[in-house]
Amino acid sequence: MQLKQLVKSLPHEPTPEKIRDQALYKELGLREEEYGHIVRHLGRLPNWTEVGIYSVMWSEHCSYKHSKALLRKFPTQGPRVLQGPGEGAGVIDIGDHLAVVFKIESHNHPSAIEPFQGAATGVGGIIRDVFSMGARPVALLNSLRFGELTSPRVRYLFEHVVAGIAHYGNCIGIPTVGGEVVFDPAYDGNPLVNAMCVGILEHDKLQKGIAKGVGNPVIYVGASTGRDGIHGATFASEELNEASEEKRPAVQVGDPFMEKLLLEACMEMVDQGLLLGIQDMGAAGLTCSSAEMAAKGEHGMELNLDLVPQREKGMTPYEIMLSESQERMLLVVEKGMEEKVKAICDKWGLQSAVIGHVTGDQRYRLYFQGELVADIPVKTLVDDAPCYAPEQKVPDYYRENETICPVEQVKDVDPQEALLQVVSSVNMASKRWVYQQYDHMIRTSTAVRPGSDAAVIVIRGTDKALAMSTDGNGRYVYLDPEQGGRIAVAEAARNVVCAGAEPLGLTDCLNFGNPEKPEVYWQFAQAIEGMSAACRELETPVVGGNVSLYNETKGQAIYPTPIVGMVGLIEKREHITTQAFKAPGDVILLLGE
Amino acid sequence: MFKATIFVTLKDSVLDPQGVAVKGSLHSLGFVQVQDVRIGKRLEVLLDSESREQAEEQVQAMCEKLLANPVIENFAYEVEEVA
Amino acid sequence: MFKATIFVTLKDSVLDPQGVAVKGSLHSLGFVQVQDVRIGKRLEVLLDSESREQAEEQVQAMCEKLLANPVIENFAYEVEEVA
Amino acid sequence: MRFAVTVFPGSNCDIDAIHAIKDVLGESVTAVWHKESDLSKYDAIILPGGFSYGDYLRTGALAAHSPVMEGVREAAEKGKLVIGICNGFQILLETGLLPGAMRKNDHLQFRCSIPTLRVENNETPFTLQYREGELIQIPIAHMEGNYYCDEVTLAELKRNKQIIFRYAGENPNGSIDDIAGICNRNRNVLGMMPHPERAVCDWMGSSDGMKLFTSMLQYWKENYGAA
Ligand SMILES: Nc1ncnc2c1ncn2[C@@H]1O[C@H](COP(=O)(O)OP(=O)(O)O)[C@@H](O)[C@H]1O
Repeated sequence: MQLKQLVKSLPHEPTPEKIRDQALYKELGLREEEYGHIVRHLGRLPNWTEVGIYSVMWSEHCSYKHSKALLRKFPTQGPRVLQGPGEGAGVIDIGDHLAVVFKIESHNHPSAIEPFQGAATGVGGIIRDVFSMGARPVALLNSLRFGELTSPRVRYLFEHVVAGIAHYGNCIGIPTVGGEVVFDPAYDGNPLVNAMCVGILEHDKLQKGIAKGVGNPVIYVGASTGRDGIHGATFASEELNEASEEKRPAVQVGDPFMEKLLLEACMEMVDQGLLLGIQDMGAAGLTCSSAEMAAKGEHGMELNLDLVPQREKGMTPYEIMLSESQERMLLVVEKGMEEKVKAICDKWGLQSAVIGHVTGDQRYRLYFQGELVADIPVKTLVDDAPCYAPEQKVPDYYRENETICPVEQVKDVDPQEALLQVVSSVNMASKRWVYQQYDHMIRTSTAVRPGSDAAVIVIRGTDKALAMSTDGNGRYVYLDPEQGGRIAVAEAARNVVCAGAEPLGLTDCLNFGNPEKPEVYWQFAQAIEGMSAACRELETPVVGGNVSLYNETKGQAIYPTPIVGMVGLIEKREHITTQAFKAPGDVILLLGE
Repeated sequence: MFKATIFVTLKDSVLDPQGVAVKGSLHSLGFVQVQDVRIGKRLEVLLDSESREQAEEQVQAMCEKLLANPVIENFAYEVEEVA
Repeated sequence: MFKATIFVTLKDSVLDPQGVAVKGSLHSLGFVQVQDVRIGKRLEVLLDSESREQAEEQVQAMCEKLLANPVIENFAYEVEEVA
Repeated sequence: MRFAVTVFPGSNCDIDAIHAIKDVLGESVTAVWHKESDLSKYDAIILPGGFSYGDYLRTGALAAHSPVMEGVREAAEKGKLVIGICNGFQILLETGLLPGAMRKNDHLQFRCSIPTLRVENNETPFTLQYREGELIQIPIAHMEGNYYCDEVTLAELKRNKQIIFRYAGENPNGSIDDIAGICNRNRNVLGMMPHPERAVCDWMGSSDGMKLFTSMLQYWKENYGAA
């Protein structure tokens, strides 16, 4: 290497040569050719911190390397779209200088390991995504998949996931107004926990995750950094196996009380117009937020890691950068505004620290104990992430199913018996056991509570209301990914329409198996085709979403399960409709074929 | 009859939001000498086991299966014979 | 530095709903020998006090003021010097 | 009538209480931060629901030591109206302004629903517009609403008619004697687990909570003249 190592390696960490020679980058989930790219980008061998940073930035979770190309197929534009995919959450205009902000995200792997905290921190993360846009979160929804309730492990997961969702949402004071739960053996070893948050934004308060203005301070706000969740982002991109048990300490603990303080403090900063950029430190923590903000702003960033509030002693740069401690935000403000930010944080009892500043040279530099420990061209972390288009193959089961005629098989079934079986199945039964654990009335704006087709939230100060629903049917998608994808979008739209709303747009969470398997990738591609077609037909753009791949246990993939979170607008409260029959003598009409 | 006293504590590396909040309150009550607070559980289980060995075995199993969450918690116990 | 280990337990006269529920779960897991479960707290407080006496006084005061609710709880503690 | 709503870190039903007083009742209301201790400007104080200090240690315990509770104590002594809702009730118990203590729900789950309550005593500033024995629907949402007191205290509560609301149907939390709300001996401090501020418009599911606030207003007008 020509360039002498200006960048320090720490004594107890593997040297750059050792990382190369022993291919240690593979432990962090990087492939050999990806490592090669890194060496080329840097013009030298990366040290341990740098490999760690690249490994999380180029993980599926942060870079969407297996899905980016396909996701471009979604229609994302529309006359009302103020912000499409790419920021913390999508934004759609609803008139009166207001907009609705929403996003859905998965926390499947953490919930499989520690269901209560995994689900709770999933809720916490999606809430941060929404308020980091400058919006006030007003509702939560979720979509859950578990194996069969006859298994004690499944019951444990189910009970603790629901309790974890309840704990976080109830404590922070955002109503959980809807969702769905499905039990099927396909999810036995791999439950799905998708959480959605909806917020309301005044147009001029819209925030972005961006760093600009050379010399502007970068401010850290919220909980201290501990060793929790290190490797979470790469972990979410791997199959669950016996070895995941080993990584158990990586699971992070949520503190909804801290997040409530963070939420209120950020809302005050937004109201006072203090922020230039704001981003949640979620998956891949400080690394992902700071690098993305710098890349988006076409600027560089210098951080002094000694200034990062730390909960544990002796943390290394690698650990500080990759920690997934919850309830933290990264801010960029105009120079001179530091005191105002601090005053708000002090009021709410939050810690805050200026940990660095924006630079003009598009490099990402980290200092630790006075030494330079990373120096990376910032764009290579974000824009140059690898992009794969894996092979696709039509699965055998799909071919076989084409020759079966299911109608024949059900011909002899007694309809009365079938009806009884259907209504008494766990999947059809009332989900009150679940939603009575969620505070669905707090904020006193819930006009339609769980139990109807879609939930409805009224918007104070207007006559308007929002309807929202999460839907998906993995079995349909498994049987026919393209049709199943259409059905998911259509079902969500129907639910929203049945509440009296016009569908505005949707957010999606694509839960699939290992994309490197051609059959899985075919399902993935087909489902996206189907969803896109339905979105175009219904004029409901996709304004944000999340991809969760590698949902497999011992090589067995879940049903391909795209979940759709749809939001619709009700112009007048008198248009709100509910599912229940209202009075004897009313006429029942059947619409459609 | 045997009485087991079981202590379930958060692993050191795991965040204890409750402890942090209680520390804050103790400070504002004037107990500024408090450096750290960690909060765990203390369970008392009364067992009708045949022998101390059996009781200990059962307590170990209960802790592993239900009483402690091995992902984030450690446990310890003492067993004594009672009337 | 002193470390206080504080135990906060429900008074005997107060029914412990958590204990009852845990007992039920233990039974259904097959631990039928379990006669009774009571759940309390174990707090570890690290104090930068001048002396053991001072530390003990402070811990006593904390328990009375905040850490235990005298309507339903009792408390006990041990203080030891640590490095 | 001048209302104050206390705000602790972690309070989250404060905006709902403010909304009910300002937009539905049409009275003046101020949010008071937990660090203020002078509440002399107000006629009635609402301690709202939520998770003050995350409900850590014991629900309401950490908030009970806030400076604002000095002001609440003073107001209560002066005969002003104090109402603690849900977490507010728990805080009143922890400060000793009301007797007893709160435990986790007997089923150990958070419970959000709209139970039926029976108004047990309508001779209080908070209930004078209800009929005695009236059945009303007021939402609950809590993890720890399992009210407890010893037998002596319970006998006293009964003797003094301090039990104001009981759950009329299923008891959703295991509280002793189906208690949903109690007041102090002077009848000017009320604590209740159900949320009257969530039942002030029909579209919310019930408007039965409204009479609690209009009762307060009527009481204040009758006893202290102008509103
Ligand atoms: N996980 C959940 N969280 C919140 N509400 C839920 C959940 N699961 C189901 N519900 C609520 O229960 C009701 C019925 O759900 P579901 O059986 O999935 O209905 P549908 O088939 O009409 O979508 C809906 O109102 C839904 O919002």
